[in-house]
Amino acid sequence: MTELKKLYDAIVAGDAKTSLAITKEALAENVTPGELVANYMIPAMDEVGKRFECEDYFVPELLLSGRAMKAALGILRPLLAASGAQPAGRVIIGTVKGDLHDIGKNLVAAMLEGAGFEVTDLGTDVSPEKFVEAVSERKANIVCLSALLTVTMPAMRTTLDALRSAGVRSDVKVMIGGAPVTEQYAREIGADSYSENASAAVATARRLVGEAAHA
Amino acid sequence: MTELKKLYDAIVAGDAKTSLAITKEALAENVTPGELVANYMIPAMDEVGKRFECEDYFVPELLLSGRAMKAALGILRPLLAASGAQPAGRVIIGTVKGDLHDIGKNLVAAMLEGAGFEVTDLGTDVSPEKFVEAVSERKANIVCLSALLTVTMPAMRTTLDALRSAGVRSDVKVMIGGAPVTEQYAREIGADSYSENASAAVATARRLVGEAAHA
Amino acid sequence: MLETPSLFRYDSLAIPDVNELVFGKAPRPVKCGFGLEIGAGMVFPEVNFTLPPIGISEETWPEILHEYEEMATNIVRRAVAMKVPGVVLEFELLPAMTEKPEWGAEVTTLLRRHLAAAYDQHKMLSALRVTPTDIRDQGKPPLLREGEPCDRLLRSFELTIAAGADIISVESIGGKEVHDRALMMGDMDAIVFALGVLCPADMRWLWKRIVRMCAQSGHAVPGGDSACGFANTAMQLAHQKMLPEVLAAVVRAMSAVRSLAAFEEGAVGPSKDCAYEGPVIKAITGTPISMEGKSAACAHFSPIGNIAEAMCDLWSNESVQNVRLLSGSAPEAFTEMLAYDCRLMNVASERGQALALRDCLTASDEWLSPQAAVLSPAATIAISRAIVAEKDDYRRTVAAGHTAVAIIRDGVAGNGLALSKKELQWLNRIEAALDALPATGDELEAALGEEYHGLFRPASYGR
Amino acid sequence: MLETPSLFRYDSLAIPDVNELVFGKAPRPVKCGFGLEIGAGMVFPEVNFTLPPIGISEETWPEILHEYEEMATNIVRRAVAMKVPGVVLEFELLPAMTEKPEWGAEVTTLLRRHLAAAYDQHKMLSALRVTPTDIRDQGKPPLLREGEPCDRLLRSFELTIAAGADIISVESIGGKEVHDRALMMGDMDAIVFALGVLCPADMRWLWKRIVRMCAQSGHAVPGGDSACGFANTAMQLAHQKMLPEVLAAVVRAMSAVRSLAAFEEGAVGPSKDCAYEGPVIKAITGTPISMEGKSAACAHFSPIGNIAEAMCDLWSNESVQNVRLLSGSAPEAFTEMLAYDCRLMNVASERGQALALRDCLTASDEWLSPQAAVLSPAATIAISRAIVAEKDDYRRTVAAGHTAVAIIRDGVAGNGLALSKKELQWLNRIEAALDALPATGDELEAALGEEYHGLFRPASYGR
Ligand code: B12
Ligand code: B12
Ligand code: SF4
Ligand code: SF4
Ligand SMILES: [Zn+2]
Ligand SMILES: [Zn+2]
Ligand SMILES: [Zn+2]
Repeated sequence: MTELKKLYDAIVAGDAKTSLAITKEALAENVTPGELVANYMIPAMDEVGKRFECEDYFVPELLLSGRAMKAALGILRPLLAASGAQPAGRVIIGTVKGDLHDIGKNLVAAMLEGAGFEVTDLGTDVSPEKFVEAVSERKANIVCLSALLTVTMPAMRTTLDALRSAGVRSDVKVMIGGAPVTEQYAREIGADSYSENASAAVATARRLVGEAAHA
Repeated sequence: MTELKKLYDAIVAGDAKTSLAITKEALAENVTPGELVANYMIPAMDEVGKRFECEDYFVPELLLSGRAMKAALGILRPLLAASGAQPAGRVIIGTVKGDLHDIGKNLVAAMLEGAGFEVTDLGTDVSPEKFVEAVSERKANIVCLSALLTVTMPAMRTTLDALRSAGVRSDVKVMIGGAPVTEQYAREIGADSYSENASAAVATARRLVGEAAHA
Repeated sequence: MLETPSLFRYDSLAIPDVNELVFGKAPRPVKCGFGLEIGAGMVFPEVNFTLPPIGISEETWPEILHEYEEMATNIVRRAVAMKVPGVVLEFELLPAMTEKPEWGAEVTTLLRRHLAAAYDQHKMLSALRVTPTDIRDQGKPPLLREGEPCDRLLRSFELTIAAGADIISVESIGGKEVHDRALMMGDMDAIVFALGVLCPADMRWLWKRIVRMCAQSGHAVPGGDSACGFANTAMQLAHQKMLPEVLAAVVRAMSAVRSLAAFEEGAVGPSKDCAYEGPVIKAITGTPISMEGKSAACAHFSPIGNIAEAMCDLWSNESVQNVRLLSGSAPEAFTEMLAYDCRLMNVASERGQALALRDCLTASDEWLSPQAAVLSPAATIAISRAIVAEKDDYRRTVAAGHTAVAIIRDGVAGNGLALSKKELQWLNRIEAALDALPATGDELEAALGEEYHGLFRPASYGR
Repeated sequence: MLETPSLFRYDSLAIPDVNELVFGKAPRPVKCGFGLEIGAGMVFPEVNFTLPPIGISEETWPEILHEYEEMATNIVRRAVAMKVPGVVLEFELLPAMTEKPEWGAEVTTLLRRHLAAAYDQHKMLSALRVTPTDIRDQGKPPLLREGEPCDRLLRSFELTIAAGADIISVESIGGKEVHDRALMMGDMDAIVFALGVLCPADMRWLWKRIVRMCAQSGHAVPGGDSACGFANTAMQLAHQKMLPEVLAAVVRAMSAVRSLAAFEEGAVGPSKDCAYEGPVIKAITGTPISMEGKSAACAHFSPIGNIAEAMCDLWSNESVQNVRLLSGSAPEAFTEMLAYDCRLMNVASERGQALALRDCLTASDEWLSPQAAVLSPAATIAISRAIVAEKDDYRRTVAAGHTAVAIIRDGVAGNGLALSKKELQWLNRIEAALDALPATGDELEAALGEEYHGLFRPASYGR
């Protein structure tokens, strides 16, 4: 047991080596992957998220923890998949057509991964067609659109239109964000939600997956 | 003939007494009311408008000219009506419900009168119903709505709705204005036009009457 | 109901020395709100904010509260981040919120809650100014001392004070029904009658009541009134080239008399931001004043952006809608801008450079517009002296007008103030009209053009 | 294509005396546009403006031109009304306008037409700065010296110069592909590699070309580049509490080296508004600089609102969308605000108070944030000296970083600069990383974490 608490600590401290080592040891001792994820890794990332919220951690610490988590997940994922466990949700994320800003989008992606989502990052300057394609390919639950330029915000609408024309709009929840984007704009173009920042995006993503499950 | 040029001068100078006196003399000399209006009074007010545009006149000069014009018109109007002449158009104007600003609206009204429109000013804080009523009563061609508060701008929309419900919307052109109002807002709520200031309002009113005539 | 005229009248200046007339410092500082002391050496931002386009109704009310929540959150966050030594928030009620005084009170409670939290969590000193809308101008002619609108206005003061307003202001409109017409006609007689006779009568009546309500509350202070509907209307009209600038400048100076009346009835400041007559109030009464200038370019343009800052104790942005800019919300952005301006003034004071900065602020606008010329510290002292030398409001108003004309003439003669031919003609016309005025307000009333008599009810002014 | 390294390197300061480092005055003023001379004693507003939310396409293009017409009309009208002694308009192309260089040129022509008319009708002195978007960062890793985006960027310079641009700038992005990742990981090694090795290599390549194009035109001047994508990104991230402020401060100081490269290749200023490394450029090269601070709160918040003004020659609002405020359009409102700030500075200069005002501006921010601390005139001189004492860009960058750390430590020790425990830990960590750096950029490259090597193409940097 003390061993496993160290997994939690390693992730919080952003120590990928230790997190990987302990995960291996634990598996060798027959601890189930599910237990590791549910009882140590997710709580660790929640703690990291909390420290970030309280301004005790900056992004570098956050990303290092994400890496420590990912390192461990790397060996757990195949086992989890074999046992039929599901990720928290499947997310497609990208910065819309014409826009190359990606720092914010990358943070959102990292936080979602930290929270156990399976994230496919399409990068920047992503055309509506590419989003449509990825949704079908990845069987995504959520599509996240980022835009930092007011002149590329309209591409969010175009992307929603493309999802509609392709007949996949009802398969996914759409969340949008980026500095110029507002709650009201989300409503206006018929997106399912808006989040102001990366931590809020995680909470919202969880809610959206829940809603989709009950829909 | 020299006499009549003095009518023009009196109006430009804002001298109501002289303008009235010369009008009376001219009528006694059998000059037709139509000639007085078309050849001296309207050109005089156009000159006043021009001086105002060039910042050579301020509002007080403008209003005094308007008074001089009105004084003359006072005796001409019954004669014109008897001869079947029409005003440039019939305008209903008012500040919308909830809004008490009226300086701008008053100016627009004054300029429209100066340009030969028959103006009914409903005042401030005018409910949609009152506008509807006045349109029917006065057989107006144009309704002018003024709003200075962003929180009363929505009352412009409500007023348009009321005109529609009452079935009189297609009988009139609607022009809106006031500091927070924009061209785009006019389009959004389905008004026929927007003008930035009082002189522009006159030009627009003339255009709207023309359009209505050809519609 | 006729009232006994109030007895107290200033007959000297609280700040007779032009070099004592400077931002941040007032002989009679005001303590209010959460530990704030205004006029005691520092200048604080006064942040103003308002709704974006939205109708006000039962239906939209929840959304409106949400807007105010958002604005308060953003403003307070920025003020804390900027480490301001103190801040005032002004809540100017919209007409519908005075029509239904409970609404105004609800928003007051909401805003006060944010300031209380910031005080608890960050020790941020602050105060909340609440300004009900003077809705008495609904009738034609308006009924000022009785009737439904008057009752609601008074009730709005009561309820917002009870809800936690720290400073009470109003932009009262008594006299405006005459002044509006007079201004548009450029009719000096009627302008003086409105500003010198009608306005002070209504001010004294109204402020007696506001002062009493504040005193009874034990916490609210009566801040002061603004000649906004008079002098700022003139300024806006001059800005739009509808009226001569010299007329706006003279109206500004004369309007100080009516605003002073509030202080003679017991107002203690901080005066209202848009009351550019503030410096005169400060010189005469020694109370701290709020001003707005370049920082209020979001609300209106003006030729007095820097000079307005020279003597302020609060520095305001007048009003900005809750719209989104690239950085964040506009109220938050203006909070930051005001905070930087205040930082500069406060550091200048600390370093003994306050007068130097005041004089640069003044000199940078002073002779570029007649409206700026009447706002300098020197002009302020001159106008203030002219006012206190007279005993009644009418004569004070005429004296202020004469002084303004003289200041403008000096500017043209010796300081490079450039006036167009048109403006100079108007200056002559204004002066001639002032010269020709009778000795008393009653005589002026009798001589007034017929068109004005129908505009106001004598009883509304106790006449 | 490898290039011969340019030979010219500054090894001393054009302004060695801190008391000569003040707003409005630069040893090498720049003449450009319609009779404007920048840095010759006066500060002018540099007005920035951009589109409200609207897609850019063939379809919307007429509407977009209409927006620019409207913005130009309003800005020029306000500048004339404010009687500014001169003004610069900056047109920052949006990416689509660089992708299609003809679009950028069309807007350039439009804006230039407005300035020409204002010069003819009102004798208003002015210049037009045009800033194409560096669109070379589309590939992963980006291709900087060839390929379609690079060609279009160069063509955009060409066409906008031909269309009448008076000043050319760009916010170039070479090195950013590494710096972005490094910044987010707080990895000093990779940050220094990006800023000290990659960035200057791209800068020198690009600016050689810009300088040549300007020279050929006979009228355009090469203004300068901005480390916006580096230092301002760090500032924004620190603002959002995502990165420590001390890191942003150190990155700021180090970023001056890459921006200086443009001037060693022939740029003459005025430097770009969002380049807060401007003061260092001014101290070293003597060219006039554009700065933005509180006046840019419409575009981004910052802890350097006043101190940024202390040494500026142009004073900018960074960027504001064409949205409606209560007074009028936002670009018009910000024109007025900038004009008032400039009036104050210019009057202070006239009255011999420039240094006093500069010092108040400085003192008001200096010790409230580490990011402000590295921006004071004294810090500027210290960082500048450290830079010119070194011979190559890598060592200059490290030296600037060390100096920034030292300035911050002094601030904490002796000037009341308050840093949280977390920030102090980061300061130690940054210093340790700087101390541990190898002697040359090549060694650093070799030692770099594997993750960074895949991010950039050595050939893009002539490596
Ligand atoms: C860094 C930056 C750049 C860098 C980009 C580096 C990169 N790899 O991304 C560079 C220098 C390259 C750049 C270029 C340009 N930029 Co830029 N840039 C910025 C800057 C300074 C910071 C943006 C940033 O990274 N912020 C930090 C991150 C963490 O915040 P964020 O992006 O807002 O993301 C957070 C939230 O918004 C949210 N979020 C973001 N995405 C999503 C998505 C979802 C689904 C959700 C739920 C949430 C969410 O969560 C994030 C974390 O909390 C901003 C200024 C600003 N105030 O934002 C300007 C800014 C965005 N840029 C601007 C401009 C104009 C440009 C250029 C056009 C400049 C030019 N003329 O050349 C080019 C355009 C390039 C292009 N084709 O896109 C303007 C945009 C104006 C506008 N709104 O239209 C801004 C606002 C600057 C300004 N004030 O004028 N820029
Ligand atoms: C004068 C004034 C007042 C006076 C009104 C006097 C009167 N009889 O009208 C008083 C002091 C009473 C007043 C009160 C209030 N006001 Co007020 N007021 C102003 C001020 C300073 C000038 C308005 C004005 O008369 N301008 C001069 C005229 C000539 O211009 P204009 O009205 O824009 O009209 C021109 C054009 O717009 C156009 N036009 C106008 N109407 C129409 C109609 C048509 C059909 C057309 C085609 C054209 C057109 O032509 C006109 C001539 O060119 C403005 C500031 C400003 N910048 O506008 C604030 C302003 C309008 N008021 C404001 C506010 C908030 C108020 C109050 C709510 C304040 C309060 N909290 O108590 C109250 C509301 C009262 C009410 N119920 O309506 C805000 C509005 C904010 C907003 N957009 O929501 C403003 C913008 C001030 C500010 N910056 O905050 N106000
Ligand atoms: S100056 Fe502007 S806002 Fe202030 S009160 Fe007057 S109109 Fe109302
Ligand atoms: S500071 Fe802001 S605007 Fe200026 S260039 Fe950077 S992001 Fe672009
Ligand atoms: Zn006011
Ligand atoms: Zn106000
Ligand atoms: Zn920029």
